[in-house]
Amino acid sequence: DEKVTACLITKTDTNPFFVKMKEGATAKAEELGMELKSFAGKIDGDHETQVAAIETCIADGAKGILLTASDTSSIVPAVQQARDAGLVVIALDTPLSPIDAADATFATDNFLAGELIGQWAAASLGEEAANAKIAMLDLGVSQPTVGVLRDQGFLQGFGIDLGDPNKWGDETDPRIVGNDVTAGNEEGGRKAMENLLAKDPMINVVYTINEPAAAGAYEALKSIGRENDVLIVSVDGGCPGVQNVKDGVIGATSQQYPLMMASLGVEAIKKWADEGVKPEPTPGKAFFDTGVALVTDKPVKGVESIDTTEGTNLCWG
Amino acid sequence: MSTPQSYEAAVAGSPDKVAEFDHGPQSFIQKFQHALHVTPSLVPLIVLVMSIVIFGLLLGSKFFSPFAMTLILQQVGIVGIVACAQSLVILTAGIDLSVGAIMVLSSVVMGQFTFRYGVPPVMGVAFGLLCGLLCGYINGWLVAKMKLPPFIVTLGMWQIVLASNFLYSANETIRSQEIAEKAAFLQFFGEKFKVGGAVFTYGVIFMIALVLILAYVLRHTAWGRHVYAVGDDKEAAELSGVNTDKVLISVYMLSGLICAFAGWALIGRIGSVSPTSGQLANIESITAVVIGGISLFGGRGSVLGTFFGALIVGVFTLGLRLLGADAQWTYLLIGVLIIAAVAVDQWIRKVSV
Amino acid sequence: MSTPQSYEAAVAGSPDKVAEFDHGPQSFIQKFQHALHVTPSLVPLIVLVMSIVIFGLLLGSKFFSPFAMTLILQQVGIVGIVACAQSLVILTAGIDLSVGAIMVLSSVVMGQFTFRYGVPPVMGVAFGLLCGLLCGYINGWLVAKMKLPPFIVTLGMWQIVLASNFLYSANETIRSQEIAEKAAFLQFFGEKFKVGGAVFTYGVIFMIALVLILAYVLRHTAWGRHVYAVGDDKEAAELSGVNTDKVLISVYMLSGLICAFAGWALIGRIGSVSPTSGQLANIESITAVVIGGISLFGGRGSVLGTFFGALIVGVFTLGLRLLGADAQWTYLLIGVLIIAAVAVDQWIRKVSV
Amino acid sequence: MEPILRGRNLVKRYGKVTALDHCDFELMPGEILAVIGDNGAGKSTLIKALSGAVIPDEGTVELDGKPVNFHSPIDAREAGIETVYQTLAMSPALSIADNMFMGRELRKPGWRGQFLRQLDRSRMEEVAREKLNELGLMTIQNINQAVETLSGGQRQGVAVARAAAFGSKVIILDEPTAALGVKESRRVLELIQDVRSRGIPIILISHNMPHVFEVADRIHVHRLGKRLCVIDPKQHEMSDAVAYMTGAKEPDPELSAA
Amino acid sequence: MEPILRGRNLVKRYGKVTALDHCDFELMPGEILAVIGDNGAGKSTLIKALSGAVIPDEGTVELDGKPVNFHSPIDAREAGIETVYQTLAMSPALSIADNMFMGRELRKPGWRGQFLRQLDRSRMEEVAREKLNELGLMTIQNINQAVETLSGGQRQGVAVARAAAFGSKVIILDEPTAALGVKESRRVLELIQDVRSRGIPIILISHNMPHVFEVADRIHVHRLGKRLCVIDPKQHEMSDAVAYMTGAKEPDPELSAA
Ligand SMILES: Nc1ncnc2c1ncn2[C@@H]1O[C@H](COP(=O)(O)OP(=O)(O)OP(=O)(O)O)[C@@H](O)[C@H]1O
Ligand SMILES: Nc1ncnc2c1ncn2[C@@H]1O[C@H](COP(=O)(O)OP(=O)(O)OP(=O)(O)O)[C@@H](O)[C@H]1O
Ligand SMILES: O[C@@H]1[C@H](O)[C@H](O)CO[C@H]1O
Ligand SMILES: [Mg+2]
Ligand SMILES: [Mg+2]
Repeated sequence: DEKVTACLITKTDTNPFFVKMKEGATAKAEELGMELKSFAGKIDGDHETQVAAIETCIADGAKGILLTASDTSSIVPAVQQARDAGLVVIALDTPLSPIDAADATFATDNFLAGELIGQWAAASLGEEAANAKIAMLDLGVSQPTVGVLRDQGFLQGFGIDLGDPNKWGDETDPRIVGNDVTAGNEEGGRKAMENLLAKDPMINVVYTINEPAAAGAYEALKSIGRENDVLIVSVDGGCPGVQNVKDGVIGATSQQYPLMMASLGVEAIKKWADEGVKPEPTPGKAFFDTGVALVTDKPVKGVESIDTTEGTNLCWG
Repeated sequence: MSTPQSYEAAVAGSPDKVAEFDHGPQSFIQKFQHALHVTPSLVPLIVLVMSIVIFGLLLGSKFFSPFAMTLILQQVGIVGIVACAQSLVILTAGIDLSVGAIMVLSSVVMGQFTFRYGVPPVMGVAFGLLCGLLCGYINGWLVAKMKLPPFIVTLGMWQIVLASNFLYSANETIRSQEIAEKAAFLQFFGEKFKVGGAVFTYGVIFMIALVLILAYVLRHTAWGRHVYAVGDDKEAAELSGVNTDKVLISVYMLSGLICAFAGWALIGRIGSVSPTSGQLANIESITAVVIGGISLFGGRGSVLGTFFGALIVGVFTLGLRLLGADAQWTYLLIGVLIIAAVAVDQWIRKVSV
Repeated sequence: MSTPQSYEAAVAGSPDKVAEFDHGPQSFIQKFQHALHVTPSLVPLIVLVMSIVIFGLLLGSKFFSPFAMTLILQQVGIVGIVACAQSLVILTAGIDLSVGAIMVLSSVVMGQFTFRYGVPPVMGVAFGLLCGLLCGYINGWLVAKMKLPPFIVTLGMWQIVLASNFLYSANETIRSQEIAEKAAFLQFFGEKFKVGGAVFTYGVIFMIALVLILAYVLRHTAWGRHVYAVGDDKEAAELSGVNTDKVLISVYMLSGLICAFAGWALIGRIGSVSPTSGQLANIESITAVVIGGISLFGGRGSVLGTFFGALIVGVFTLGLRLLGADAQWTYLLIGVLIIAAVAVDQWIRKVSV
Repeated sequence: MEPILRGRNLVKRYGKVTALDHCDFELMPGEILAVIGDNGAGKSTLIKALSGAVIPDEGTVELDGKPVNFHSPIDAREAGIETVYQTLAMSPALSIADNMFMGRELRKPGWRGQFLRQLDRSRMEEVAREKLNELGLMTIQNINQAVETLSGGQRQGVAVARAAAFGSKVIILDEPTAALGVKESRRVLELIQDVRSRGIPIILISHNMPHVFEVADRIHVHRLGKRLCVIDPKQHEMSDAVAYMTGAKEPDPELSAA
Repeated sequence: MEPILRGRNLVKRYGKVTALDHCDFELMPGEILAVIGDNGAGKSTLIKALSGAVIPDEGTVELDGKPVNFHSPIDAREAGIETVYQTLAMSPALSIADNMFMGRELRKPGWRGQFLRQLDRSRMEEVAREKLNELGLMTIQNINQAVETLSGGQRQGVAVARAAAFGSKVIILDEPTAALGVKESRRVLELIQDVRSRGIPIILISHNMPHVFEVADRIHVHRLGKRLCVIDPKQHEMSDAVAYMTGAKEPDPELSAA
């Protein structure tokens, strides 16, 4: 009884988001009687390990690969190699560039995720949005694409003119106090927030790349007693993140659904192995949109959202 | 017994003075160089004061305020503590690449023991400290007893401890709010108090106390002298009666323990317990040590220097950010700073006293 | 002129033989230990063969196939090339923490010169190689002329070069498709050819050729002997007529050049030019060197050992993954492997020949 | 009379080299015993085995007739055996006082010493200066000077002074004058005689025959890893000693039994 | 007769220490010139200044009457000056042959040497063995043995043999017998006389007065960083030399002028 083998390749295996993704894939694979092998880079941006992982999956005789690419265009030749070898390759969370380099993509629209929190923040401030002082807490100096998409989405949603939409930090709007990098963790979030507060202590809107960075930023604000008069927005919607929305740490977060991405992906590989059929994208889009929802307990007009109770039910589902 | 050979008797009547040479006129530069030579932590102190003054002039009260100054202290708090551990190891002519990993694993143990196994927070902290001590012991044992190079031992342990950290924690973060509610003791080092505009945390106080205690111990106790002796020339220390194995193991254990304290302080600083923290602690702590003037060859330098070194990096980072330089330029300048610091150090070392 | 002192004349008639001691019976272990002692690359070779055999038995043809074997070669290609550069530097008792940064910057220069400034791809590659050479020269100059410790110099250069890389490239990736279309020469090292089930790339061929050439040069040319002499005892080499500054600068320049070639091979391997690649090249290259049995104190070991070291890591990584081990368990085991490799090495060194 | 320090049947192998080959050794109370032999004969290894710096593969060491098991130089020092090794064993960056008291530092009296474990620097400096002066060995201006700033001769002097100051049972000197000039060598020889006059026995390794014959009470001739014979410098010529140690002449059988 | 090697007014400072203090120096063709002096007098610094290992702060060096500017030991070697430094200067992990030819390796004849720059190992080993045998200095079994596996005396022998084999103009030996036993020292002295008989002048630094008086043609007495006087061993007693160098006696003014 040759079990169907599927591979899951994530950016890292230390970010809770990918841990969830792996959980979802493992559960689904077990349910369908498949074997799942998971791989990950050592750090975010560790592209070479992902290439090696694809090769390993080919050598292993896997039927398909689920991939969240660290470098969306560099990975394409390796993906092509896998497809040539008869594997189905499905991009999760992060679309490849070009998007059709993968057989299918199950992802959140990261720009949209950013846009939602931007719109929410602007609407929450109302008139005051014109005088906002915004801190942008980004991922890392290498400006990875997810980070850029969320950052630029947020600014667009907030109503700020973008410079080059492929990079952050080139906007001229005086409402932006500054950009700093967080490495996507609490430590970096706190330090970056402190740096920007030293630059301008009157910051009242904080965009964060993800919820750990948001938690760190909150600690920095708390230490100067401003935790209650600053809006923090973030992306991910992980269970701890939604809890933080409930606790008032984060004002709103855009929730994505990694577990869903993973289980849909595993199913698709099974289908490919059994019937030779590839999945179809969401009508009208180039990818299968697993959806994004704004989670907040302070809904605003004009921006659709769910509350934290629902968010908790769905968190990373 | 025969008598001395005749020609040797001619020595009698030779002057008893040690040879003294004509020094020639000494320039101010030479005298200054000499002063720096005898007090190694003076260089980083001067650089620190100068950089504070320069950024103060450029940025005014935004930078030169009790708030900003104490903010720098808070920002270098964790690195400062870890750099103390690193200093000890480097003084013995070693290097510890596992400091960051030990710090994180210890903080994760504190959190998980408290929340997963439900032990009282104080006990959780105790287990975390024990974990750091144990990691340090393994490092020390491999270095002292197996005689393996510290670079390799701690390179291996780095990977082992970090992987254990991820495996054990299952990458789960314990949230700040939860800790505050159920185990505030874990966040002890994050508590703050104000003195005018200055904001201090217990973590900062701990770092300063640690620096002072280590400076005292290294200078004024036999163990401290032995640490220097081992770093200076291990074999010589051994032959002249120092139990070098014991000294080395105790240094690595103390280093592990200090890293565990850094892990505790980390919980205070970021509020939560997060297994992905501390990835840059190695490089940052070595940078502080090097800028602080401790020789990588061991046996020379002081922990005060390390403290100043950590502050210099903190001042540059905040100062440059306030001036509007972006993160990449800051990294570039810190790179230049590292090389420049050691070049200056080398120049000072040239003096023979 | 006087005659020798009377008692010294008694030397006449003393046997001319060098003292020889009774060796006692030699066990097989001792003989084996001795063989390993005289051929340092034998240990990693044995470990390599054994690990291939064990994984082959466990995994069968999935692992023990021309395809999988050549896949390992491809996977260790970049690290293998960089580890050659690292070996050279470590043989001189240095260390190069900037290899990864130089590799990436060089590949970015190749890409940007071709696409941003529109020079022909061949010239783009030439500028990239020149860039690596220049970075290496700066390292070498600081180490040789300014007499700064290599660890610090390359720690600083690492940050400087990496920051320059991000600043210069503006974090832009040049896409594979674009390169294939307009400047396929940049991807030269990625081209493949098959021999039966085995798949080779020019990058792999380059790595193997580089290893063989370096092994020849280090063993059979004067420059190679001088590299060992400098690592063994720099001052002694200097006094016995080696131009140590020139040797050091040439080693760091060659290291930079090899890293630039690695950058070119990197474009071949990943297809695109990506400024975020290669962040782990430092640690991975040092790991290969260490497992390959080159002493971090310089002057001992061979570049063949490094090659085997890189392959061992490749075999373990692929083997463990095919066995279904989790990535973190792999890292943990590599950590253990590093320590074990050096412990074995230390045991072998104990033998006095 | 019983030997104060005795080695029986000592063996030490380094890989293929047998540095000590079933070697016996005896030091009598109050004597200066010279150990002579070719380069590589195993003299340094012998005294390392006696002083705990090397653990012999076979054989036993006895102090005052009782077997001892030194695992490190520290054990030997605690038993009152002080050694000046051929390589001197000093920490270059530390001061003269630090080096003299390395491993036996004095602590401040009272709570500062007991609880804070604070070193009594001024006392250590005082004692160090006293010892150096007492031995009339040298004129060192600053007792806090780092050892690396001393000349080779001065360093040798500090090492010898340290041993002389702390050795209560036995003092071992391994080629203490090898790098020294005429004047400096004489001082060390005077010091050796001075120490002996305090009743402390000394083992002196040296290649300088005139010096050996000048100060030694007995001479242990070492050859090919073992004791070849013991001779009395008053009854033998230097040329005999040289002929024995280089293998040019065989000693009388009764000498070897001695 | 013109001096073959001459130093004028040489000055070298190390921080506060003036190791060479306006020192003059002269070596005549074909002679053995001994340099004696207390520890720290500046003897090693003097010969380092002459052999390019140290660049003097002031003063000039002349070879065959022509001023030379050595920037490194390599320059001096190319001019035919070979030096055995006090610290021996060998690469422990490399073989005897490698060490002997360090910096002047022989390449294979033909294209392999010219294009592949391949070393001629067998030729180098042959020459090395020949040189060692020719000098009758030692019985080394394996010319490919690493230097670290040799005894101190053997190492010293290789260093001296290297200098003797390649020195065409001047050979400088800094305390070549300091760590050697009686037998080994004699061999080195014989070698020195052997080299001189080939017409090559030698500078010998030594603290061993009997050896100095045995082989030297002239003796340069060094004190406090400068040449105090030059004496003829046939016209002076050892005790004079010792008294001068230690400062117990002032030399006659005419000696100092020599
Ligand atoms: N640590 C060591 N490792 C290997 N061999 C050693 C070691 N120490 C000594 N030997 C060898 O043991 C032998 C005896 O050495 P030892 O140093 O005892 O000689 P010695 O009589 O003191 O000579 P010298 O007069 O040159 O000091 C020599 O052949 C030496 O090479
Ligand atoms: N590299 C150096 N740095 C600082 N001082 C030095 C250095 N080399 C020599 N000196 C100092 O210069 C002086 C002369 O030293 P030198 O080695 O020339 O003496 P020497 O006559 O050869 O002595 P010895 O007989 O002990 O070998 C000494 O005081 C010494 O400490
Ligand atoms: O792309 C991923 C996910 O979207 C998640 O937010 C974790 O960080 C990013 O790297
Ligand atoms: Mg000896
Ligand atoms: Mg000298």
